[in-house]
Amino acid sequence: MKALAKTFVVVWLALVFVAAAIGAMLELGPAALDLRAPVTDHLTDTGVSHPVTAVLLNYRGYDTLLEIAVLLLALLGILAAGGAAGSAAPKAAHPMLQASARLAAPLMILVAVYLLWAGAFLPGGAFQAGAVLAAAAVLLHLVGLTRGWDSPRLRLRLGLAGGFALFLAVAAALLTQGALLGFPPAWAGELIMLIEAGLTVSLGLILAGFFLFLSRDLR
Amino acid sequence: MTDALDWLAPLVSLDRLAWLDPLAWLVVLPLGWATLAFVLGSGRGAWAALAGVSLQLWLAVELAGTILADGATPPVGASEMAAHHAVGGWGAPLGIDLAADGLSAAMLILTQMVALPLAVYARAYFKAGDPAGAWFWPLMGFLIAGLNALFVSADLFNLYVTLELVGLASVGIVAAGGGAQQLAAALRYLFVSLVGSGAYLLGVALIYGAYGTVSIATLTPLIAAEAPRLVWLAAGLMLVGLLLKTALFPFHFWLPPAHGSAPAPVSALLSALVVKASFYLILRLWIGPLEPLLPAAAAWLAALLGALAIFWGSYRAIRAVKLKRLIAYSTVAQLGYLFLIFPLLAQPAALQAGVMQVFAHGLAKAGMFAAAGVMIRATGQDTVAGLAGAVDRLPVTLFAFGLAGMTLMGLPPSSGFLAKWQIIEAALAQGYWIIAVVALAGGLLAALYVFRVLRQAFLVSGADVAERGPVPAVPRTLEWSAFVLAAASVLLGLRGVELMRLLGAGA
Amino acid sequence: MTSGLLFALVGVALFALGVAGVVLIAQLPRRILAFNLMGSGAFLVLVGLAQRGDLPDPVPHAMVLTGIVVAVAATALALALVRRLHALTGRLQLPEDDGD
Amino acid sequence: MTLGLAFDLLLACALLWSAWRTLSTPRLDRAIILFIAFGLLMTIAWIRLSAPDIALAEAAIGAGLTGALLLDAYGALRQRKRRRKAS
Repeated sequence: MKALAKTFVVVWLALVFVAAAIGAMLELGPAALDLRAPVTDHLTDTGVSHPVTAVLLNYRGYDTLLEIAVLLLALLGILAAGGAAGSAAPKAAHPMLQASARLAAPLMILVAVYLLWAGAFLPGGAFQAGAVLAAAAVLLHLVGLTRGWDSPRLRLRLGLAGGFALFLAVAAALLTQGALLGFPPAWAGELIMLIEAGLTVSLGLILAGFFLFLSRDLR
Repeated sequence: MTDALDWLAPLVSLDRLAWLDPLAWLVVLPLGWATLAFVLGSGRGAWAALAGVSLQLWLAVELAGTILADGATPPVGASEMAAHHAVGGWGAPLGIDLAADGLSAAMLILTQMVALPLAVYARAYFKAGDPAGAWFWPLMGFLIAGLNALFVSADLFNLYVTLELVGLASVGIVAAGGGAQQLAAALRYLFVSLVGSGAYLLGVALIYGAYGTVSIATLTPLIAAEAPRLVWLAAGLMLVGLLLKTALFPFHFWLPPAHGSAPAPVSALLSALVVKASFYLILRLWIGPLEPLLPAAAAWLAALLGALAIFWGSYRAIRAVKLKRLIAYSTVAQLGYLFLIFPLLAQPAALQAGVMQVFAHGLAKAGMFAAAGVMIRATGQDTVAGLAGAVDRLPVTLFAFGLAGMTLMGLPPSSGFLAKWQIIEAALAQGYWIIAVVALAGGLLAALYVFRVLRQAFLVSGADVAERGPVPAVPRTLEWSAFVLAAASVLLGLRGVELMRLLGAGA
Repeated sequence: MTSGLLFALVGVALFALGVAGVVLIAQLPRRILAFNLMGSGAFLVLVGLAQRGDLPDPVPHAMVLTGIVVAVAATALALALVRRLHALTGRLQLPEDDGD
Repeated sequence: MTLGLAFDLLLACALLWSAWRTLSTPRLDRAIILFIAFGLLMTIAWIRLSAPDIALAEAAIGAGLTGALLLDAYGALRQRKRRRKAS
């Protein structure tokens, strides 16, 4: 009975909210400010020519810095939540599958490098590239070519945190020169590419870690 | 000779160290030592944390000093803030701005002030190889970084990211190395946290849609000039989401299990600081950009919920069987006080009272949870009944618990007294005697649950203690860091003037 | 009506559906799905409402990219906790909290 | 009514329907598949909103990675349940 009342109240509230929001949205006039013009006006100073990448890594690069911290934090939470030690020994898949995975993995790394490079002027960038790298690592694990990760050794920890550490180091170095993440226009392109390259590797490892650390409890 | 020492001058004076902008470094430093602690590996990084938090405390005090020294400081809540840093050099609305006024500076000082003794405490609490402490230091680092980032951000979307940083870090340390009960508490907390920040995010999305910017300083005059209906909806979404995270009655259901089942240093961090972060944001929006939208009824609704929180939280604390549950329910009650100030905000004294209560409760509750951790270690059980006769073995800890209790009850000369007295004074000055009555009643109820614990420890004979076998030794560091926190909560009452000045700066 | 406004309206409905799901559904993996629907709804509003005049705006695009990454981080953490809870208790629901 | 808007309306209905079914379908594995389908529909929506960056991220992370995480978790849960029954 109580559950039914709760359902009724929640559904009713949700419907009222949707109706009110839709009504308010339909009568909304034009926005007071338009950031499209300033984004394009300063684009030459950002070091990249793709506006979304410029916002993501230069204008609002601070959001992105904290967002990578969130990702690293989620991985830390997964590690801290624990589970039985000892990595899962994966079942070896059919040799044909293994062979095709062996073939696909380097191709996926190539795709990741392309996505990273293209991000400067086309849709793409570190996140998409990192996701492809992670997919390659997970694929190798699924066909039984690599083991799940148990507790991260120093080298893996460096890889997981390296991209973020590099980003933070660049941000701090620029802070001593004036502003946090205040890229000088002459160097912005190179610095952003450096940060994105570091992030791609670390993001690939972190996203892969979401699977490979969890395979611990899969025995 | 003086020339030879000239090079030292920039290291001493912040004014000449333009690159040492405390706003940005207060975020960069904890992120840095958190990453270092992660790379160092499981269970390591305590020293990095201690050094980092000490430096941050110095930076926060410096920041407060610059704000106080600046005579022409605009009042708290104005869109123009005393300290300011344009990230990326762009400036709002294109870039993200960091900004701080007296309110942010006060929150920053409290955060580092609570974190430092707790770091000392946690180092002694988590023995080597304890799974709950394996990744405590990097998690704590990210938590502190998130809190600091939240207190200095002047951008609504950036604030969303900091909220998520704080939320996920808190869930991570609650879950760390835990059993089923702790995991369940962490999950419940996670869902609440995600729904809360989700509602906040939708509010931000609607605001961006309506005005085309998320910079608080840019938005404030725009909202004051014209607010379409959608913006009211956005304000409601943001505030409800944040209230959920602050655990205001009736959204408090997740707090007692989360704060009650985590290890003691974690409970202390969560109760003292994390719930205050979302409260700070509510206050910041309430006296800032959303001010023109909020009718008096909204302030009274907040105060009503605050009053209900005081009564319900105290009632549950008085009846609690477990010691940490008792303290967690006391947090629910003490958070209620923070919302009593909303109908009084016309007077600057109300804001001062609210922040004083944030400090009083932050320090006292951190001390109380730390003391409870010692008691649980020493008695081997998390119950009030198990404390019988504890006074013989843990005099320092019980003294600490008593001091913290004094602050919660609001006895002079503690900071809790100062906070409650100011609330009552502001209420009576504006003719709202009902708020004064609630504040007084809350103090009496707090006395009931604090004395319940003390009575058990002091007056009930611990005759059965011998039967439980040898008593485990508790490191002295634990007892004394709990004591430092509790004593600070009382002593702050004697030094409250500086804090008041910080909040009244320019007003 | 432009595509931007239309998808913003859909976003509001998705958000409400997601929140209702998180609040009402007891099965934990399903609640994680609901949370993701809620997030997608908010993202659609952020982008859609900003370009109700049909001109794309790169600022909310970047914000949504940030938001998607935060959402996947939260999802991964939530799933890890659910799996751990299931390993310990064999259940996919939160045990009732007795409040004490 | 233009062809583009008609397509958008169809897409909007498909989004809402798949979201609803994700939460209401009784079987968990079905729900996860429906959620992945929802993610792919979102990808199309992002393309319609001229946001190719988000479309890429949604396909790779939103639908791809999240979907894979969910399926992985589902597999692990089922395996454990089966083992629990066997012992």
